[in-house]
Amino acid sequence: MPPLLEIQDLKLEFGTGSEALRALDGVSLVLEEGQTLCLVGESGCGKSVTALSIAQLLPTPPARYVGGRILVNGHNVLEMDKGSLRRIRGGTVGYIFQEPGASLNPVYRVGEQLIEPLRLHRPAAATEKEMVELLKLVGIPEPELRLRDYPHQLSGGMQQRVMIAMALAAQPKLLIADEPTTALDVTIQAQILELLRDLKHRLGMSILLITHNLGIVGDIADRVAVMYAGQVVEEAPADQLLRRPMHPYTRALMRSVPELGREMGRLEAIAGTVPAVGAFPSGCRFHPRCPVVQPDCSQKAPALIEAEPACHVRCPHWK
Amino acid sequence: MSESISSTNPSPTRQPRTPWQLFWHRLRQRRIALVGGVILVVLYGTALLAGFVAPHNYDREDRTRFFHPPVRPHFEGLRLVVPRSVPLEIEGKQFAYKLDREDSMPLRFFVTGDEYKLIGLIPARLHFFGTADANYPVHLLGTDQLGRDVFSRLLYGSQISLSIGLVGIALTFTIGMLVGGISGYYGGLVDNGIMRLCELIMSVPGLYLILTLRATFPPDLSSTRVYLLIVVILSFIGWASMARVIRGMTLSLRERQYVLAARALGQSDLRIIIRHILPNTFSYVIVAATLSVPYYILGEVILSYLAVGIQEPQASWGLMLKDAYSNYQHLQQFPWLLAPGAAIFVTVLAFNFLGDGLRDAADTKA
Amino acid sequence: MKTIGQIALLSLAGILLSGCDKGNGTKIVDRGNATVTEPPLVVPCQPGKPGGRLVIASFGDPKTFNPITENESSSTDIIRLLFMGLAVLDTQTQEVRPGLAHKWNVEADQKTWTFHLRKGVVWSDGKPLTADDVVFTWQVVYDPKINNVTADLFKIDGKNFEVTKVDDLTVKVVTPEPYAPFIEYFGSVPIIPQHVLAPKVAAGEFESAYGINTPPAEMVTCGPFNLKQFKPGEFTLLERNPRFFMVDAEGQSLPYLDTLIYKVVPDMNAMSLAFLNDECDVHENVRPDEYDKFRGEADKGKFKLTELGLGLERGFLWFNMNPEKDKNGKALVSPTKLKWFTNTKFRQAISYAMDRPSIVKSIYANRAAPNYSFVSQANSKWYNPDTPQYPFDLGKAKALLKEIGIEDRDGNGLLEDAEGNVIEFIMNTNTGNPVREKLATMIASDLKKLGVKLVYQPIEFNSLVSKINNTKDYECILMGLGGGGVDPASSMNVLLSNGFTHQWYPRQTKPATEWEARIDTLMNEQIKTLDQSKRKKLFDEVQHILGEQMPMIYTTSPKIYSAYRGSLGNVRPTALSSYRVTWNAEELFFK
Amino acid sequence: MSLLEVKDLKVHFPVRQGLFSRVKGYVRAVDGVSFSIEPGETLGLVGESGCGKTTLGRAVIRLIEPTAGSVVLEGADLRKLRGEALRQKRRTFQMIFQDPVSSLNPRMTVGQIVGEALEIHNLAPDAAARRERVGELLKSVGLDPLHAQRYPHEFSGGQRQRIGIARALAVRPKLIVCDEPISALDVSVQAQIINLLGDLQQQEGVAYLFIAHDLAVVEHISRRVMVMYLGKVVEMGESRSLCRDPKHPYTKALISAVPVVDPKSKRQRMLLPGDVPSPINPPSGCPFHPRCPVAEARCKTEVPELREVTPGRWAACHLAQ
Amino acid sequence: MWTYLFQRLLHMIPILIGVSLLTFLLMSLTPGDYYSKLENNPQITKEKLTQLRAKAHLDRPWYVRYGYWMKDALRGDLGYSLEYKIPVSELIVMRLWNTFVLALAALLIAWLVALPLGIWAAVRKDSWVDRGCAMIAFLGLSIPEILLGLMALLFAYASGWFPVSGVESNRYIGVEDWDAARVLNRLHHLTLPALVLAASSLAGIMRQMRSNLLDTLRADYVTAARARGLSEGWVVGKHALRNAINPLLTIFGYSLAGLLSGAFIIENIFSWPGLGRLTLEALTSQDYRLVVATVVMATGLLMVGNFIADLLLAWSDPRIRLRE
Repeated sequence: MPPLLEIQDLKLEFGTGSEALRALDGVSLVLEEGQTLCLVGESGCGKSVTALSIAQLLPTPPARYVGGRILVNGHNVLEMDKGSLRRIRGGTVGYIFQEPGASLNPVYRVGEQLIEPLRLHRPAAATEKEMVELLKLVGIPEPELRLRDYPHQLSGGMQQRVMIAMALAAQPKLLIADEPTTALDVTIQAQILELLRDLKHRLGMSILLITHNLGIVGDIADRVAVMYAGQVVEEAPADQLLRRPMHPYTRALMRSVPELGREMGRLEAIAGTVPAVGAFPSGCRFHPRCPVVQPDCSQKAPALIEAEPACHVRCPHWK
Repeated sequence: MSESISSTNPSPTRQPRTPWQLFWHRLRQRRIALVGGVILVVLYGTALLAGFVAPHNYDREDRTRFFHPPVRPHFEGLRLVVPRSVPLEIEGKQFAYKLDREDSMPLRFFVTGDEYKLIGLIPARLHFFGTADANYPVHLLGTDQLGRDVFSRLLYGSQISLSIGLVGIALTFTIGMLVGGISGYYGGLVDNGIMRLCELIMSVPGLYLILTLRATFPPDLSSTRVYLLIVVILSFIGWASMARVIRGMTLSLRERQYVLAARALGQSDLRIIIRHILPNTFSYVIVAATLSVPYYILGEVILSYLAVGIQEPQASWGLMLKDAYSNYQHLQQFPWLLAPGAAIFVTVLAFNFLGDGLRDAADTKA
Repeated sequence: MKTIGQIALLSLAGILLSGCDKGNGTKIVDRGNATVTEPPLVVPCQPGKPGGRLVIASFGDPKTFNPITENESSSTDIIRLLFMGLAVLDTQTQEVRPGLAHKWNVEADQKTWTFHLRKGVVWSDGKPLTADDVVFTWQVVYDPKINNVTADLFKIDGKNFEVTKVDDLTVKVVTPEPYAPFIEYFGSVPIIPQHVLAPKVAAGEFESAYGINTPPAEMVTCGPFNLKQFKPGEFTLLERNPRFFMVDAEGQSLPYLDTLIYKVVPDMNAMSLAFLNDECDVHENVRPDEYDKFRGEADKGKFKLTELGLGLERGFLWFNMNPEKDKNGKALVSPTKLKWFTNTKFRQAISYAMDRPSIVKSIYANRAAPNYSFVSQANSKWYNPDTPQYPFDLGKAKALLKEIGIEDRDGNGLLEDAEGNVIEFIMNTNTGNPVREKLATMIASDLKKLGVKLVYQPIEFNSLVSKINNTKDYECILMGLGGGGVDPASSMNVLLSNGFTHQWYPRQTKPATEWEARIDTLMNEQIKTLDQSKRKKLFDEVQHILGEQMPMIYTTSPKIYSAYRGSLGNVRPTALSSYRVTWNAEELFFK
Repeated sequence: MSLLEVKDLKVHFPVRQGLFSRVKGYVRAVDGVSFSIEPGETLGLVGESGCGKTTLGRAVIRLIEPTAGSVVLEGADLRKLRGEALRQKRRTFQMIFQDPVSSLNPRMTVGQIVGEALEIHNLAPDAAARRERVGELLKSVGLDPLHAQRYPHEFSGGQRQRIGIARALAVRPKLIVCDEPISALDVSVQAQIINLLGDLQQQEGVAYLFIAHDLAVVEHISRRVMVMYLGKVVEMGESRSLCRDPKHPYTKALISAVPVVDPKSKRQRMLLPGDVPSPINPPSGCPFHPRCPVAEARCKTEVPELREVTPGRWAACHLAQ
Repeated sequence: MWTYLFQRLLHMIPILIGVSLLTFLLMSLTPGDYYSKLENNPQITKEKLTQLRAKAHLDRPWYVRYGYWMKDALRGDLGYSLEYKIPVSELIVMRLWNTFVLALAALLIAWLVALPLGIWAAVRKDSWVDRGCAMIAFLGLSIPEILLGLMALLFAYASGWFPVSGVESNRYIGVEDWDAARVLNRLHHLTLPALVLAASSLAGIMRQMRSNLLDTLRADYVTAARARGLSEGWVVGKHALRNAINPLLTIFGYSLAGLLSGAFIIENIFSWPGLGRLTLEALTSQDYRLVVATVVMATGLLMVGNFIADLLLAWSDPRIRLRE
């Protein structure tokens, strides 16, 4: 049986010709059923683009898939017709986004929006009762009343819960959460993360969670993929990666973030700036900022190697 | 600070240096906007040199050639020639001319003719083109009811029609930006007062305001004063909406952190408005200005229709057009009288093309 | 705006009502409820077919239906059809015929007139029309509290005519002096119903009576048509007055038309096109420059287009010759310029310098004629063909100017007078009249050739009027005159030196020049003479003096064309009225 | 003497409602906050969005008019200063902003941005001196002096934040209010700025009021921390001890909500129910009581005072000990 | 929300007062007055004129005159027209309907054409459809209305397809009865003027619609809707369009009023008996009560238009509707 999601060597460009900017350059990921995979990286590293690609949500043009495959349940999304694609969207794969306020259409009531995926993917369940159930599932108090609310009448946390409910409406196998808590306060973030963890257990679905916060990874992930400049630089089980990061970038990142209740003295900052899309350095893309850079790093682009069982790293010097 | 020093190189810039350059770069990719721009450069250029480009003066009447049809120059060998036009007296036909390709005369360049003032200053007699024989003038776009060369009047008229928009927006935007900036920046009572005033001016239907305003000015005005008056009247109506938009932008700009920073530094209010707020409305302002010039050009047409615009024998496109549509039969018999309409059309189109391109170029979202 | 030019500034137009022949012993056929009067008024027109609807386009709305207080053309359009006078003028023949009165006579003193009303004439509400109504009408006209333009025409040296009732059907009128155009003028004043309007006069509300908001049922009239409905900005709907008393030779009562509609079409182009598009039946004023189009369509048989010769309209300009000073003691006209303007030769030179043939060709497409005379050639009854002519002649103009010391002294192309002042002046006209603006432009360039700098300055109509009448601080004005009256009496105010509208120097206490004194004498003489040929002789001399002195320099007079549906019968078009086709609306019918 | 002494500071925004825009109530954005900052010290200020921390920061340097209370800086009450005197005084306190994009005027070069302060306060005798000083400043924040001619958009977020810091430093202030200076930056760059701020504090002896929502960062950078909830300070104390042993239930929740990298330390979470209430109608009594896991009856009615629970530790909770 | 709308209504009062005051001021600056044209009339004595002026308060300074006017206006009496000698309000009411019909028709045409075209252009951004629509829009913008009007008139005549004058055919003049044929006849008369009037506003609306829709198509909730598996048509039709329309509603209010006041040229050319023409006549003859009343009227309509726009916006956007 194929994995729930497999991305193979995905290459994606924005624009055409000489102006084309390569945003993803050979991204490969595997997500098994029932797992939580965290995709970690900074702005511009390609993590959101990867997430959106899974259900073909990037407008093409300007986006252009240059190579690779995205297999959902073994079927390549990139070659699907519109109908199958729409069954994937919202059906097999549910999405939640960073800004719950912006992701809900401001002019429709919660109920009006919540019923859409139900009608589409589970017409039999397109009832108010089912909607109430869904809202209950995501921990919204007084769900009957909330169905009649407009999005702006809800708090950010509640909005995100509604988004989750909507994503769950079609009982997807995979929930893709693109920075679901970045716009929320810490206490609310904790609530949402708790909810996701809980839902995963109850519904047995897989989660692809995109974040830049390593703390969240520790909180929720089974596996982690770290992205930098359009590539996956390290991919490993969460415990292993957090305890013993192999890629210099992952290591530096972990050391540069202060942690609560831990005396860190002076932070070990990573020098330089995050490269912009289209301005990725040659060779190893991290080499200009790498604290352990070797002479050959600037020339040869390293491949993703299996350093340890189930642990991949894109650095020949990981040891 | 070891790690800081190594980070000093700005990221390799793919972007041009200034926002303007970025803007220009994006504008250059829009061919239709550039076409508009080039047309406008040509139009304004000829307007500036109207006296030189026009073969005749705007008020020169040819009493033998009323409603003369346009003539088309053609090549005879290597020489550019135009048919010699001879007025005919035919019973029952009022304005008949003999235009024979066989009987032609050379079109000369850089000939001497009517005296004019170049750019309104330097007296000159040199014209870009004309015929050697003053008895057989060349009327590229024909003549009007008084035997005046339509092409020449079109050029002289463009001086008024084209500049009205520029002067108008210069006035509107200066007032609008200052007032809007002050209103938005200070907020509160000042804002309230100014906005009520703007609403008041915007509430009065423009046309009525134009007519009432025009009526309040002394009736016997020289042509230049009438011109200025038109601009002032049109601007008087225009500044309010401009001020409102600028105010709206200022309201958001004043919350920008660099404005807060300037205030934290103790910068004076007026300087904050002028230095930090207004320049950041420029890209909007330039687009809006480009797109609002046509309203002045069309406004002049309406004023002429209402007989409160430029007066004969001066020429403006609106006035010339009024001539054309004051008699539907002339329109049918002498279609070249519609030349100013075509000129307005082209100009407005060019401004819209350019403005649209500017807007797209300024819109970073696109 | 376009009607501005038509509001005849100087017009003292009497209301020209139409009527037909004197009654004689024709056999009367009573058709239905027609009013039969004693004696009947039988119209010698071709007997027509009753029924039909006539649609006429007009620029504006009537502002009132009150025949006494109305003072502008859109109202006259309607009122002329609603009311009727004691006598009627056949506009085409200029013949006065009986109207409400079947006969009248003047006594030997030439001042006492007796009118005999027809018996049996009724108002539209069925009440009889009697001498009381006539007397009431004149009380209203002369009522100092009631503002109307009519009264002054019927005053001689400030004295009113005496109008008294002799019996129910007889009215006596005594004028202070013999009054030449008495019967045309007096007879044409519409008679108003005493039984309706007397209470209004008593209440001081006469001026607002018969306003446009009057319910049509309350409009009691005596003319050929009744008001049916008025919708401002849209139309005025008139319907046949069944009680109207005129009959044709076959005894059919007039008017033939069932309804007559005045439809508002405020745009000149639209008005022409509406006619061409069959939306109106009459286009009374086909402009010379749209003639071609109409000719073409008329030749296809779509309608009839007639040429009526030269019209009464004349364009002219005049110089301000007023030597007075304004309130602040400043001369109205600078003395230097006044010296030029008051010089006959100067004015003659200007007249010579005007290239009228070019004007005729360019502005009127050759459908006009140069004009040099105070009276239009169309007014053949009064026109004096021997008035001096000023054909275009720059040489003559220059020579005349040289005689009075004006020549180009410094060779710059501009003329200077003996003191070295450059000859330049400002000419004002009203804005919004394209023809006049063109005319002004042409005159300016003509004078430029002469070496005279004319600055042309169009100003808004009301301001222009205020300049002419109040401030009087202008130099030269270009105006046009609409139809106006045909009779010299209508020009009294213009020609008498103490006249209000003696534009070049109004309200003179004593004639400023000999020739003006002479005109005063001649005009006063002709108005007190009832002998037509004598009047003509007197008026001929006036025309000659005016032609020589050129206080008003005439430009051109356009030819008149009218178009109307071919199916319209009894059309007797004339240039002598602005109602070229419809002046005899009651006789018109659809074949 | 403290550098900054804030006493009972209140910032209330009127809420206008109804037909005649009558004031129907107030948003108590900052409701009676008192604290002090010593020269060269960093005071951290944490709280969730809407708790009033940004308003407090701005009110302290009078970018917002406080409604009541006093702000005494170096002995001068800022609230009493007007016009020119205030403008002069502004030299002593500066601000660093959150958003590196909007905090720099895109139409001005870096040189102009940094030099503007020098111009306003006449800190450089001539253009050359100004250029030189701008160069120094840029160098001190880790930028190349040659960058003075460039425009903000040519720089990355971290570099822009450095420019913002250089601008603030130009007038040699005694106090800098840092309003979430790193929250908009990439994770890998945040540390650079934190380090830079620390370095500059040591060199220049400047004091910071460091506003952030990230407790870990605040703990790292500041000596003392102040926790705000609904316009009020709920807890204040030495940062390390506060983080290790929070006295106020809200602080406890806040700390427990911070996700921890180490997957081993899966602590017991303390999840707060519900959302932050609206500051227009704050709950009666202790504003935290509706969400408080340990709330008692009196919490609903009695407003807890901020009291010194243990030496150097202040908390506004009836139950804190 | 309702208090907000009521507040908006209250706001109109000072504006209306301001507009009337401004009109009075401007009218007073105009040389001459309604009776100036009678001054040349020898029959009318100075005393009579003085008396007439006194009756119309024209002998008093403008602010006093304004006071009189205001006093009457507050009682709902806008006074008599000097020209027509009937109450100004009657005159206006008679004309208002026609102008309203014309404006509404033009509005409908403009919106019914512009919106689909704008949507089409946005959905097919940068295609030939988009460019074609842009061309049409610019065409509409670039031809002076007057010229377009005259062309339409000539077209009507040349083709014989449309009448050139009035609101209905002559045969209906004076007829009270209404039937389907008469309604059709009116619509027939309405077509050309409404088309011409619509031409210029069409362009703006179309461009606006296009750019609004392009904006909303970039919004997160559109991506989110797509992520739910909704079809593209549904996403555009239900989610993007509904939001893109909001800014247009403000324009709708303005354009309603703009058409009302801007129609006078068309009214003149097509002999359409509307309010604009009345105002123009009043201005020319300086019939000040009529001028003030029409200007105040037009201003009122403008504000009502905006108010309607607010209502529509509130109806369409719950964020506004549900604001306190």
